[in-house]
Amino acid sequence: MSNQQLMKHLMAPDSIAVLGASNRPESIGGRPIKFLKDYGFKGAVYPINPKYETIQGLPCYKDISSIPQKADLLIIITKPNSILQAMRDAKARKIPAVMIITSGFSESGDDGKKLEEALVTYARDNEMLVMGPNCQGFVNFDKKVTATFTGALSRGNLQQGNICLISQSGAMSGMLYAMAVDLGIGFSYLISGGNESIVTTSHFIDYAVDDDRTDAICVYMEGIKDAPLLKAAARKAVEQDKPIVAMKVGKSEAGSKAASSHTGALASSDAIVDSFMKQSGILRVETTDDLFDAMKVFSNGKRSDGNRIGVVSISGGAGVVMADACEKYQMTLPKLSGETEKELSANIPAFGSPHNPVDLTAQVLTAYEKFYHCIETVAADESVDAVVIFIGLLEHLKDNLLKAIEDLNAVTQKPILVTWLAATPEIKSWFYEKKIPLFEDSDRCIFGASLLWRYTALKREVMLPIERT
Amino acid sequence: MSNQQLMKHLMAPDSIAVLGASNRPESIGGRPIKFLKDYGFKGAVYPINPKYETIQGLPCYKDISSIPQKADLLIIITKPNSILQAMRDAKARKIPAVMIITSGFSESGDDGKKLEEALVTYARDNEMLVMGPNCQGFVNFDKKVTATFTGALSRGNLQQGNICLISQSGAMSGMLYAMAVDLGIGFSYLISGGNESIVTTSHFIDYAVDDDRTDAICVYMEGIKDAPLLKAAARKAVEQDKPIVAMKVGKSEAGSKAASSHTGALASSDAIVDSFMKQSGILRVETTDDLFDAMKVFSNGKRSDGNRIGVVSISGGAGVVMADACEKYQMTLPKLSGETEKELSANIPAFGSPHNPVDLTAQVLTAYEKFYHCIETVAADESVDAVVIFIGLLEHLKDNLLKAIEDLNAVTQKPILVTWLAATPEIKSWFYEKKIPLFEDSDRCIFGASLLWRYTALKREVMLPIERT
Amino acid sequence: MKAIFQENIQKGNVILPELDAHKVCEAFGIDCPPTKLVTTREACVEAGNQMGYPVVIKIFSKQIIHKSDAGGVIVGIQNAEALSESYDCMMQTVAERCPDAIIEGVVIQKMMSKGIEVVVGALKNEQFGPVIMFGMGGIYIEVFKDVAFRLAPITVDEAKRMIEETKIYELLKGVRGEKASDIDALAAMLVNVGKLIATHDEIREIDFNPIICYPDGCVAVDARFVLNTQ
Amino acid sequence: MKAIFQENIQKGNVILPELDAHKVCEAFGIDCPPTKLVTTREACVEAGNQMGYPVVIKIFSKQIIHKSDAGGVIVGIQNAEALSESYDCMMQTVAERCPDAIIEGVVIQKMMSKGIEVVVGALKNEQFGPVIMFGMGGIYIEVFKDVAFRLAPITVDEAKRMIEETKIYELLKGVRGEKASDIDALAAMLVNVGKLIATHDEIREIDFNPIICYPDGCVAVDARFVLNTQ
Ligand SMILES: CC(C)(COP(=O)(O)OP(=O)(O)OC[C@H]1O[C@@H](n2cnc3c(N)ncnc32)[C@H](O)[C@@H]1OP(=O)(O)O)[C@@H](O)C(=O)NCCC(=O)NCCS
Ligand SMILES: CC(C)(COP(=O)(O)OP(=O)(O)OC[C@H]1O[C@@H](n2cnc3c(N)ncnc32)[C@H](O)[C@@H]1OP(=O)(O)O)[C@@H](O)C(=O)NCCC(=O)NCCS
Ligand SMILES: [Ca+2]
Ligand SMILES: [Ca+2]
Repeated sequence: MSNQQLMKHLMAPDSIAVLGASNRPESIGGRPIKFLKDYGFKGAVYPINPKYETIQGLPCYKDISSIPQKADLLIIITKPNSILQAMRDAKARKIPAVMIITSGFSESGDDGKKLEEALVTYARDNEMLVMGPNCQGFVNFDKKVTATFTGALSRGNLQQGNICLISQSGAMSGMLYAMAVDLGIGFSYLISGGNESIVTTSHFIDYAVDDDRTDAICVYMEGIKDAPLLKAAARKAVEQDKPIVAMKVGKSEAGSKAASSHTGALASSDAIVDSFMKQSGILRVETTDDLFDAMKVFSNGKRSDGNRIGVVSISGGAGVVMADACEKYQMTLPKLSGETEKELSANIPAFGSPHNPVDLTAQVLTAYEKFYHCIETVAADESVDAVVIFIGLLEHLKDNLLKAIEDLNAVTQKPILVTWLAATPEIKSWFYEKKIPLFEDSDRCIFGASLLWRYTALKREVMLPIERT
Repeated sequence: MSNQQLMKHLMAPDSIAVLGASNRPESIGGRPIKFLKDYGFKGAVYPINPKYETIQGLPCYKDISSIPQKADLLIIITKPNSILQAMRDAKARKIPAVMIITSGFSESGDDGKKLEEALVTYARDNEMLVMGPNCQGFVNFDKKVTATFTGALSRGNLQQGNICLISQSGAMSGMLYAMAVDLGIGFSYLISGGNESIVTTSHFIDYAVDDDRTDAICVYMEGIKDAPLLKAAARKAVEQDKPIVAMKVGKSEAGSKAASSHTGALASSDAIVDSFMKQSGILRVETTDDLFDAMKVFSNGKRSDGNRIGVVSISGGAGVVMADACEKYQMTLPKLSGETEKELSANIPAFGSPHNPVDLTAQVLTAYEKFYHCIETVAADESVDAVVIFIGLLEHLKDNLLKAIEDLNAVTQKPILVTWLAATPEIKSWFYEKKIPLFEDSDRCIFGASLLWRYTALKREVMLPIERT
Repeated sequence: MKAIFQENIQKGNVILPELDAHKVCEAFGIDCPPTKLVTTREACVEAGNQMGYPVVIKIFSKQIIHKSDAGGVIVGIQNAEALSESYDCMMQTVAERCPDAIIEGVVIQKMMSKGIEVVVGALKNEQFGPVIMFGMGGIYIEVFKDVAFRLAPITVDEAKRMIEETKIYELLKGVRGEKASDIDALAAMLVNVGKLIATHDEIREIDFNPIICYPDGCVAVDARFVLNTQ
Repeated sequence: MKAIFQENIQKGNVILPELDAHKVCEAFGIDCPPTKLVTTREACVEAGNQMGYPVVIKIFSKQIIHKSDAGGVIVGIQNAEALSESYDCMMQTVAERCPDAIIEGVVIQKMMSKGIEVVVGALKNEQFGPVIMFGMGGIYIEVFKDVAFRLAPITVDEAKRMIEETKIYELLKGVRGEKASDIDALAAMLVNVGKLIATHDEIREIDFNPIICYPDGCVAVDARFVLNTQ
């Protein structure tokens, strides 16, 4: 069986058994059952717990051997010392994939480490796929597989989309998901693999690259366990034009003190991971805000061909801020062509400006045609790789403005990014739905545009034929 | 009359005349009247317009000489060529302060420049205070003086508080205000002075420093018109411990090309403004997000004595992110004292950590007493200057958590900053109300803490006795 | 002091000549390498013996712009004997190559040993008045922009903060067990340059590039004053 | 190639001796200053004439650790005559100061002129394997951390991107009308260092500090190989 097929048992199971399932829907053992029911998982769910006849309305089984049919995935939520026996029972029942939520393994002292080693040995010997232990679990949004106990799902929404979010920190995974949901981002998978004793983040990334519903992969990364596999997966991602964006934490960790050379003293492990990412085609970002911005721009399939931004603004003041941000993020505000400026001049009052950053003045915004014509003219200029539109307040003009932005987005290949200061919830929802990246700070908007360009540049570098060596 | 008393006519008028008032409440001439009525300005309002008998229900006057009583402030919203006559009429009517919204002056060509010069000469000769021209106006939140046409006030809220927000860009002023309102920030004044032909941003800052309702002054700055006055006002602000925070744009503007020395080539005007701010005790920030963070931390009167942060987190993962952020913003995570660590150890499960950043584990959060005891222990440690609490999701535990945070905030002098990822609207509102700074990104939270410390450091530097020269 | 500037402005000099610049520095407590104008071989050797070796000698003549091409610069002179020979040799070569030049003498200057190079500058800004700059030395400054500015005059505390604001400060503190540079002396120099620019309308810009910092003092090797000539 | 490393590891050498380091560099297309071990005055002068002046000579003896103290280093030798004298002088001084040392010869090396100094390094990382580094030279590197890393081996394109990632690149491109450095040569050197570290388990770390960059090539003035001796 190929890795991808094997991984399907884990990541897209048709039937799920839950060992240590609980009748209390708010407990760790109760939540996966609750979520599977609430969000409408279509396959079979087999709660296993000797204490109950039924669990949350489902028939409950006293042990793994008693479940009526083969399960693709066994979720384990019982004490650490019960795990090995559970693995044996799973093996006997021909369950190919196991996910262990339980903590108390290599993350907690020597005994735990031994237990994890025994677990790994057993799984390797018996060719069983193991996710965890000590993991938060995952969600497959299309199949409504909610194999997780994250509190983020208690909020009552499963926001489907094209981003696969992987977090090496269990706690962060739910929080990032919940925040992204508020920003209108939708997901294909939400994954947190815990100790990664067998299945690592590299495996998840590799799986997501091949997943049809995933268009971009965002990772909260603490460390890399399987560099060669990750490198191969990243290469494949580049070829398929699926951005992998990693927020790698631990920048501040000191380099090796025992270095016997200059180079050694400067080569912190973070610097080396950084090079690895660069050479693999993984886009690195620094903060959670950065990661959300990446989700925004890569939810939309458009790509940028260069770093030249055409800014169209409703206010002259915003132009300076944009220029500052461009310098900060190594983007440029190119001079527009003579024809473009002429065309704009004909449509903008004298106290506006037809030079990039273009100042339309509030006057131009009252009519759809004029506004559309101006932004379309800038987007059509050959010296522009991406268009940034700056608006603030003006909710009373939103019908015109939104229609023009939507129409332009449909006719141009170039990315359109919008900064709308103090946008109302209604305006925000509109942008979320249309997958047009919306920002509430011009600095962040230019940063978002810079991610698009950095990705294109990175992709080109990684794709360069090897012969040039 | 002192400058401050004069400024009171402008900034805290008891009666307001509006020349060019309009019956259309959504027009530039109609909005100030509408806002004054809607938000409940207690003083007299005199709309002036020969076209109407009444305006928006108020008796309307045909010219300035006809208003029944002396007005403190005349707002002018009529064509540029009518301004000089209006000034003469105002003078005749003994109106001490005039605010001119009209554009078409020095910002737009030579004719406008001449008009503005004539205006300034007349005002100077006749000792009249002029705000504008080409200005958005201002709001005095306590007196409900809404001398502005900003669309931000059309949203139906006047959020009073202790921040004076001044924006040299008219458009930005309303947008910043509206965004800050959504972040729970309240204001004493919102000011945008347009061309600053007579009353400059320096005057407004000077006025706000002396204003009892203002605890911090935040400025969106494009350039400085009256450096000596600003320097003096800033000095006074430092002495009164009122932070002035400026987002000065134009960082990317190139230095003078014609420089005949090395120094000249490197000394961009931005670099020089930067030194001016440093030496005056004005805290400079870069982005609008930075400015909002400043409003958050300075709405709360607490000050930081140093750069050492004690972090208490519900998750180990967040600690690394905090460490990264501390390095970025020149803050530190000090080692806690032996007693503190011992006390924490006694209250935290073994898989947590009593070392800074402290990892409480989710377990500790379920009981008010335990959680309170832990955060109180960290806050009491002498090596800690500010406490950062990291939480995510967990809205079901909010009653315990919020009560503990509130209680700690009441007993400690040290600033408490909270990062709560994916906080619900209800939780956010709670923090807004308590004026405890809340962040949705740990990086921003550490940045907020760094602002507190940078302000203290700046203050100390500016206050140093001059004798040490 | 004023006289030096006025005189040069009257002569139409945009740049203050080296010896005048040294006089200004001396009056403001800014150390320069020991420098002397001599007119005889004997005086030259005596000056060399007094300031200590190695020394540099440079021809002093208004007519000679490109001193090196004329054979008018000799560096790295290690002792009195070599100095004496170098003096004669220079006089001869210069006379051959520039027979029409009026030789006013020879400038002898102590060669400074290695240290950490920094830059101190000053100028007048239209809006804010006198400004001083501190930064890393050498060709790197334009790339790394490791500089700090302040409006002048400044206090010693402010000067120290200026220095601390730069990355070169790490080096001045001494890395890898090297001795720290004399930061007090450097701060004092910044204070003095601040006074100088703040009290003299005649000066438009100042570049001290480089200043060499040692554990016991710092020396302005090249002092360039741009005058307000209009 | 392997033999050089094996031999030194057997001898327990942690650092590869200079002449061996030069051999390794030569084999991998990394330019070092012309260097030769000579045992007679005549051979020394011949070598000097061949490589061109100025040159440096250094005593070559296992027993002499502190060469300078023993009078075993003379720099800045400008011509054949001075070289001949210096050779004799060194032999005499060293013999006086270290009478028991076995003198195996004298290493003569061309003195490199000024250029832009950069650093190239390499090491083995436990997790990722061979890694190379490029950065600015001199004492500044530790303060400015102006460095770029890559996992080795790398292509020429990657090497150029590494260089472009640093700020020192601005200087290499030439500022203020100065000639650009030979970035092709520098990139080729990075590629070669990458090959070297990637194909030799015997090497633990490499420091080329500094490498001097010229408009026509770049030269590794100091090549330090740390060996895997365990
Ligand atoms: C796995 C874990 C949740 C179990 O905790 P617990 O509630 O103390 O353990 P219990 O023994 O009560 O077992 C839980 C449930 O499984 C049932 N159970 C216990 N042993 C069982 C067995 N052998 N077969 C079936 N069910 C079993 C229990 O009856 C209980 O159900 P209930 O809550 O309805 O009574 C806990 O050990 C743990 O690891 N917690 C941390 C999880 C975590 O944070 N993971 C990493 C996230 S990033
Ligand atoms: C001031 C300004 C708004 C006037 O614009 P306008 O509407 O074209 O001018 P109008 O001549 O119609 O005058 C406006 C109102 O004043 C009235 N008016 C005109 N002249 C008047 C006079 N001498 N006395 C009293 N009222 C007068 C008009 O009747 C009109 O009222 P209405 O709208 O109810 O009919 C316009 O010139 C302007 O400057 N706009 C830009 C403002 C701006 O952006 N400021 C800077 C913000 S940062
Ligand atoms: Ca797809
Ligand atoms: Ca107050």
